[in-house]
Amino acid sequence: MINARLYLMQRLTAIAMLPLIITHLVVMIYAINGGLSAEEILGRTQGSIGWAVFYGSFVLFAAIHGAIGFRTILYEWFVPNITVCSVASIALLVILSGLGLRAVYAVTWL
Amino acid sequence: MSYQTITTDILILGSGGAGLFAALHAKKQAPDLSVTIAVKGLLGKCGCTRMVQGGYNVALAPGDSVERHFMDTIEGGKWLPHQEMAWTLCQTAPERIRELENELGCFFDRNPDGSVHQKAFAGQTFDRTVHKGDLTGIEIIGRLMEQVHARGINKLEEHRAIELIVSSNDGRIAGVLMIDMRSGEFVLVRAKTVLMATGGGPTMYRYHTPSGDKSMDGLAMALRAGLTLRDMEMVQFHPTGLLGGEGTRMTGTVLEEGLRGAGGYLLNGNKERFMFQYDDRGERATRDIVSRGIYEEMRSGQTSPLGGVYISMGHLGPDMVASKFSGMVKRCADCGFDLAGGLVEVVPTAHYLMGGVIVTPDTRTEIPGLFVAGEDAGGAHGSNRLGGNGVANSTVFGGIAGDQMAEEASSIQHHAEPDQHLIDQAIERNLNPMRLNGGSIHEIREDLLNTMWEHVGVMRNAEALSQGLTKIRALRTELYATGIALKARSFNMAWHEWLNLESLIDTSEVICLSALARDNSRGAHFREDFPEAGDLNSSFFTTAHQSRDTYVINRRPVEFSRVKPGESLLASENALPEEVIS
Amino acid sequence: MMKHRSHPLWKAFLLHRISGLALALFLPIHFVILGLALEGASALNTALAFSDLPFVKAAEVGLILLLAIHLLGGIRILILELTHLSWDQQMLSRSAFGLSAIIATIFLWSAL
Amino acid sequence: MNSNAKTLTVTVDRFDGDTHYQTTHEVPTRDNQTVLDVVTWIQQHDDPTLAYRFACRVGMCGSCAMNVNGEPKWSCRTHVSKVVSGDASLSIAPLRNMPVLRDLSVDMSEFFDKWTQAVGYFVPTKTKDDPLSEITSDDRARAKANQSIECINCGICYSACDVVAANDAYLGPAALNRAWTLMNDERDGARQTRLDAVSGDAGCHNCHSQHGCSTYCPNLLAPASSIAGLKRQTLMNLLPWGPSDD
Ligand SMILES: Cc1cc2nc3c(=O)[nH]c(=O)nc-3n(C[C@H](O)[C@H](O)[C@H](O)COP(=O)(O)OP(=O)(O)OC[C@H]3O[C@@H](n4cnc5c(N)ncnc54)[C@H](O)[C@@H]3O)c2cc1C
Ligand code: HEM
Ligand code: SF4
Ligand code: F3S
Ligand code: FES
Repeated sequence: MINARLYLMQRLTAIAMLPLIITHLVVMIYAINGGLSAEEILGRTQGSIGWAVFYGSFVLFAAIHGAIGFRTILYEWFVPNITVCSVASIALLVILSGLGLRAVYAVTWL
Repeated sequence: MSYQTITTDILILGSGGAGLFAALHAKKQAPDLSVTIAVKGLLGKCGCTRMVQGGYNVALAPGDSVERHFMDTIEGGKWLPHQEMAWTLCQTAPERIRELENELGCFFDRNPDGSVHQKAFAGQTFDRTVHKGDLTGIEIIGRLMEQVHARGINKLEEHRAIELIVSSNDGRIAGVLMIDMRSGEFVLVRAKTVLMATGGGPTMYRYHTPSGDKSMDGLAMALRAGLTLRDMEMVQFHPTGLLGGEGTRMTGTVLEEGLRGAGGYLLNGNKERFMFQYDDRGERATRDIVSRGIYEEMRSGQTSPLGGVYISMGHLGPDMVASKFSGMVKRCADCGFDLAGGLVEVVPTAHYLMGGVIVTPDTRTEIPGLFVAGEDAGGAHGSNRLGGNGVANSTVFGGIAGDQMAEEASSIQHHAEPDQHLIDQAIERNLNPMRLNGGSIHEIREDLLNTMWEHVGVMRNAEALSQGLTKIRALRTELYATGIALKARSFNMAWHEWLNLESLIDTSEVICLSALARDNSRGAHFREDFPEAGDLNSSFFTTAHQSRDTYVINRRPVEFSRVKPGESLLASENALPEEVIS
Repeated sequence: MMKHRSHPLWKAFLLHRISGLALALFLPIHFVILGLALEGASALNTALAFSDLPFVKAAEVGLILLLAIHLLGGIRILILELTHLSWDQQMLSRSAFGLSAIIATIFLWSAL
Repeated sequence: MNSNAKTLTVTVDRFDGDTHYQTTHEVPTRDNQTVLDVVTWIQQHDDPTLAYRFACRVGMCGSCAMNVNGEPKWSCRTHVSKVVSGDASLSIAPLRNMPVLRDLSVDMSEFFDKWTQAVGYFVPTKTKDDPLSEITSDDRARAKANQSIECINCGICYSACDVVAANDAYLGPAALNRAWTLMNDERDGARQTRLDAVSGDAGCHNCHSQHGCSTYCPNLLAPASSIAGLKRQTLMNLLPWGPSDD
């Protein structure tokens, strides 16, 4: 099911996400104080290449990491067929990175 | 009755140290021949080699020598060993240890300087026992087993050998008849050469240490095939078997020798030490003496509640005991006993059978193509086996058998024609309990175990032995009138219990007869009516073979082919020190 | 019958898996909402206003809890697998869970 | 255990080759009684059709493992008083994750096939004509090998692992534990081959550190740690800068 390469990718992306998620969480705690508004979010992020790279890489890491994990769970708990699981996980990868990058584009570019 | 036929080149019965070693050697020698192991349990997961705790005797260290190991073996066996076998054992052991370590992957405990650690074991003049903690057997069989699994050797697991089948033309071995215990079907495995390595196993005593799969099937088959056995009166008792009462399989399992060596006390029912009444060394006397001491105490009624004596370690400090004997303490704790601080009830327990089939030092028997090695073969130990010589014996001779079988099988064109009459007869005999009305074989078994313990046990005399003989014969009659209620043959444990019992009764009778025939006391065999060892120079060993329906016991003189009583192969010393347990 | 699962580390595994799965399934929704910014701040605001509803809030706090659980539990696994530190895994998983609860509480606090 | 109880109610999961069913037995209690003794009593006195397996009786052969109250145990060394609940009942079933042959006897052949697949056997670099390797008693790699060596191939860890249950191909904790032991054996000549064998689709990376293996191993081995060791070592192979595994 999982071989060394997939394993490595899952662990590397997990490690890479650590600082990203922690930063995100801290910022969110800070931001959430007083309620979240679109203007606030966008005001902070729009036009910032830094945030674009930050969230862009997060999206890709999360997509890879999540897709590999999803594939395993699907196989072990639901569909014990490697091809089906791989296709589904690639679909998740595409959806996550597609929607994610679109969101990053939306909040940082306009 | 129909049966299935399987054909192989080399067939091995049993997967202990002897069987597995033979398979590996045979496959290595003749990779193109098919090698098949048939075993009563799962491959490598049954038999006694796995249960070896103490270790493996081998002359490796500077100062030790094959000669010294040999002299200890001869002295320990009270001049009864077959000297060429004992010599082969001692001489080949170093090579086997190197093979186990370098080729098969065993790893034995080391000294700080990187050399292999060798500990002291009872009755030896040199610390020569190689070991892996106190689980040496697991290391040895674990490694052998995984090699066998990896090397394309055929397995017939849960196959019970029931009859050696020879050819009607020339008496050569033609194969072995078995029961596939899972399906209950009969299977004839035809082979060019056969090794019998079913490991003896004196489990016909109330208290015994060997694994539950061993029931002397091999020796019973050998008797029926007309082979001659030797030294059958020589049953070694271990002094400290766990006593857990009736209805538990824990009873009889061994508590290690080292406990007494480390200073453990044996206490009788009054909680008093008693061993100094029997020997100056107290609890540290040799196995046979301690066993007899305990037996005396039990006979005089000074027993613990379950009828044995106590072993007590607490005075050495429970923490020290728990750390030094952690495996043993945990085992006892799992089963509800406090070995480190409390009293544990113990009893002498039948441990090893020195007797077995007469073979040549290259494991050949009177039947061409049939080889015997390990505990099934007699001769190497004489009247007593040194602790640590058991596994050396099975691995040394198993390997030799493998080489011999490969060589012989390679030179044979065609399989011998099995004697159909023998097959039919054997199937009939084994189906007999199925035809009779079901009865309680359990009680027959209990009777046999008690009879052997009471009449043919630690201490013997003519009267008790003759009574024992009568009882054993009566039990055979009873067995043959008692059937198995459960008629389905697949996974029928009751049927196999019946067959076990048949083998045990046959061999019990032989043990009893041989004990009657030895009118002196040597090693494990102690006659209260003949307590002296007798003249060493005219030492004899007993032989037993079946002739029609009776067992014939004879004596043959021991051949002192290498050393005579009073002499030694060791230049500097003539007499060896008394055995001591360290 | 499934008593072999009744030890703390199996539960830690289960929690890690459920949280990871929930995250993987929630993230697309999160991204869709943020993507609404493409249609202008007002659309995003409408969506975010939705998040003022109590049950949505609860769900969000739950999600933060899951994220914290997964993150801290993940750190535990990384320590176990990739380092030689032989820390007590049961202790680690309990602490990870405890800490996650604290983080989620802080979030709840801030969000109120 | 309820000391007043004279009998124990034992439920056994049975399989006769076609159908699965359960039987219930009233077994007399004794002071010294293991789960193996209970099973033996049932077979000898109540139901001769019951099939089970044992050999050594002392925790060395690993033949007697079964599920006791839902947990995999060696039956010969499990005292009844340690597993019986207040209502003096006991449930016994075969090990999981191996095909049941009959009642409590399972087919272990796949378990051992995987052992071989994981190259769980020594590959020599020397012969019997060479002297024994000199390895000091404080050798670090050896100390690590020793930690995982005393395996009795009982299959308990294999039975406790839900990844094995979910993924037929997964080599499982016992075989991987053995592979790790050999990776620490400096005398072995096939370490790269073995590393490849345990890094494939069925290999160590499928383990989710559930720790059922280490929790239930009756010999107190820690296959989970061994598997983590394998994971580190394979990573090292992939990454030149990976964590060192000295
Ligand atoms: C508890 C214990 C501790 C011991 N400690 C030591 C020690 O420290 N040092 C030492 O040197 N020796 C020790 N011994 C003795 C040693 O274990 C034996 O001498 C040796 O292992 C015998 O090896 P074997 O290969 O002949 O037989 P075993 O290892 O007993 O194997 C016999 C095999 O034959 C199979 N078999 C039996 N009947 C049949 C049948 N009808 N058909 C097919 N297969 C069959 C069995 O299932 C088994 O696989 C100990 C013995 C015991 C019981
Ligand atoms: C820094 C943050 C994260 C860390 C440290 C982390 C760590 C890990 C680790 C170590 C695993 C492997 C568990 C195993 O094999 O049993 C894993 C699995 C998984 N992760 Fe993450 N992860 C993080 C973030 C995420 C995110 C954001 C998602 C959502 C997409 C996610 C989804 C998953 C999934 C679905 C699995 C599979 C779970 C399983 O197989 O049981 N993780 N994570
Ligand atoms: S690792 Fe432990 S549980 Fe697994 S097979 Fe070996 S002894 Fe049994
Ligand atoms: S139980 Fe299974 S998941 Fe891993 S830690 Fe043990 S192998
Ligand atoms: S019977 Fe050998 S381990 Fe239980």
